[in-house]
Amino acid sequence: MNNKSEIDQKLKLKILEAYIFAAKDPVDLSSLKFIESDETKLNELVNNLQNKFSDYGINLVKIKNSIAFRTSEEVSGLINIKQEILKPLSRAASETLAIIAYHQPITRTQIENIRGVSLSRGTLDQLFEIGWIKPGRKLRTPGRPMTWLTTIKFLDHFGLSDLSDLPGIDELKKSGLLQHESVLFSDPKDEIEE
Amino acid sequence: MNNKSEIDQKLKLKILEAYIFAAKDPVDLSSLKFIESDETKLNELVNNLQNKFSDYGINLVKIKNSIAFRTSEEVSGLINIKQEILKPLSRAASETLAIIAYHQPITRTQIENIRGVSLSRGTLDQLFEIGWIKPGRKLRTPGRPMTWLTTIKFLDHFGLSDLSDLPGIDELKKSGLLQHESVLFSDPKDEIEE
Amino acid sequence: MEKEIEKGLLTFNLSLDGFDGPIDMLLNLVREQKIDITKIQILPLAEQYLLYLKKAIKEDIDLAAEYLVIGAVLTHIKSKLLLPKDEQSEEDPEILSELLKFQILKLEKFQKLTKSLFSRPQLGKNFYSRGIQTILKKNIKYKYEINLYKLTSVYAEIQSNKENTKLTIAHSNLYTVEQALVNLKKHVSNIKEWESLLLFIPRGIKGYLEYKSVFSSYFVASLELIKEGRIKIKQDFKNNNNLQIIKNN
Repeated sequence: MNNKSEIDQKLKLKILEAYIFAAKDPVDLSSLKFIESDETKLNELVNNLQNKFSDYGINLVKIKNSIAFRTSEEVSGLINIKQEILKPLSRAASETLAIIAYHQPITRTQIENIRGVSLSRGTLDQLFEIGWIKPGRKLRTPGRPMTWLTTIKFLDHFGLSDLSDLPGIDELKKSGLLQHESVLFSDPKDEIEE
Repeated sequence: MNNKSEIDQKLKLKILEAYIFAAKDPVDLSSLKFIESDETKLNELVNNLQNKFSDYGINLVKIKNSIAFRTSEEVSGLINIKQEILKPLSRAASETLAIIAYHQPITRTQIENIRGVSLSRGTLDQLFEIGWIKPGRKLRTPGRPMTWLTTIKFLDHFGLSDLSDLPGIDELKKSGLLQHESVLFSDPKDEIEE
Repeated sequence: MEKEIEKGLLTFNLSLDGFDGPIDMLLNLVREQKIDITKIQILPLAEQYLLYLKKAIKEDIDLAAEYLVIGAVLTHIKSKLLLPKDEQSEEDPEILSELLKFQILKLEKFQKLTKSLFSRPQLGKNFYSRGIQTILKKNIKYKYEINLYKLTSVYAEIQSNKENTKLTIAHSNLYTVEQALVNLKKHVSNIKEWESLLLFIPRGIKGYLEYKSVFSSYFVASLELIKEGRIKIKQDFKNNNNLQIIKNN
């Protein structure tokens, strides 16, 4: 093998590497002809890549006629410990959190009044468990209802340094977040701005 | 270094590799304490990994305090991958993004002053939704106007490891053009800076 | 870029569509002067701008106020620059010109920066992130995801829904014309002398609104019977303008 083809090989290996990495699904070998049209050579290339990553935290695995990078089994168990799965917060919980953030201290009943629907049991519990809300003082009204506040963890999560940094309603309107305004009653001035 | 700790190092490197690889978004260094609690040693580990992949088809890139694997620029042009591509931004949105990037923190009114035209409703909203900008602190001026900042996702998208990597930023700073001054659209509220 | 600008000016055609605001238009006029952008000459610039504006106004009376504001400022600067310097005047056209130049330069700078920012390699276009989403099975700990955008937009939605709450009209016991007609028809053949319409209204009506609705319905019902030629109606001006009906023979 001469020097030229060695460089060529190295570049092909890099392209293969990047291509498999960026692909959304396991890559079918037949779709790799653009890198190496000769089938034997392509297989050689894939084997080289597989060997290269054999003792890595990520391995190249063959799945039928496709290949993909996967985290190695050796370390997967060690990562899993800390693995967190992101789950979107439910609509009810998001709304409740937003209302607490903007209206705190606020009681459960007041939240229900704003949302116009009763809160299911788990909603406040869930927000409490995540650590975004905490109980505040009780109101001095009959029944002494408990109020809810947001926590420092809440500020942390949203990258806010202070509650007053929450965007205000006017600002939300200006930035276009209040899109659900009724067409019938919109201010004609706003139409022009569009 | 004895044999034991060498093996230990190697395993840590593998875990780091697998962990960063598995994450789609840049990984904050602070979330890697489970691999190595000592900050200096962690940085060393990250540097080792970066060196290991420096001549690969995928590279480890630093984005502020985060790290991520990205395809190397050397081969990126040679592969053609269908990933989600953002619709091209409107001229107003592009200019607004650039103004925020170079001028941050900056208020809506200040952006309007520079462009000499009022921002339409959806512009900031669109950038916020893509995740390239986020609200910053409010100015301590009357009306407490909200400011906007760029995010890590913005840096990641444009392949910047830091805001100081923005093209032409040094020259801009020296040019004196970063003052907020406007003859025509000035809003006295915003003129006084924090 | 230069070509685009020239094209923009050619298609200008009394429309300001191609420009993103008046400063943008001024900047394009400066570029047209083909001189060093740092040596902007306000006077010829003002003349060109006003010329365009004048043509545009003829075409489109609804010119954006911002274009007119700059037009006014330029007219002002122009007149001040042309007149002999008034030592008494507090307004210095030089300062206004400088500020305007500053703004034009600043926009020029940021348009250039926008270009260089977007000519950088971009994620998903020029370089790539990992394509396959990894799913790790063991020891899953859920982390709830919501960002500030979501939080604020959810709240904004609640607030805007509140602002646009539906109006519901309370149910009320109103008396229909059909009911009045049925009742009135029962009595028609017996009204042989002028009788007050009020006499036929059912007893026990409570409430002002209900009473008004009953009375209106009876009045409309009586008009219907007149139309059918079954009764006659008159208003007794001596007796509280009382409405009286009688069977039509």
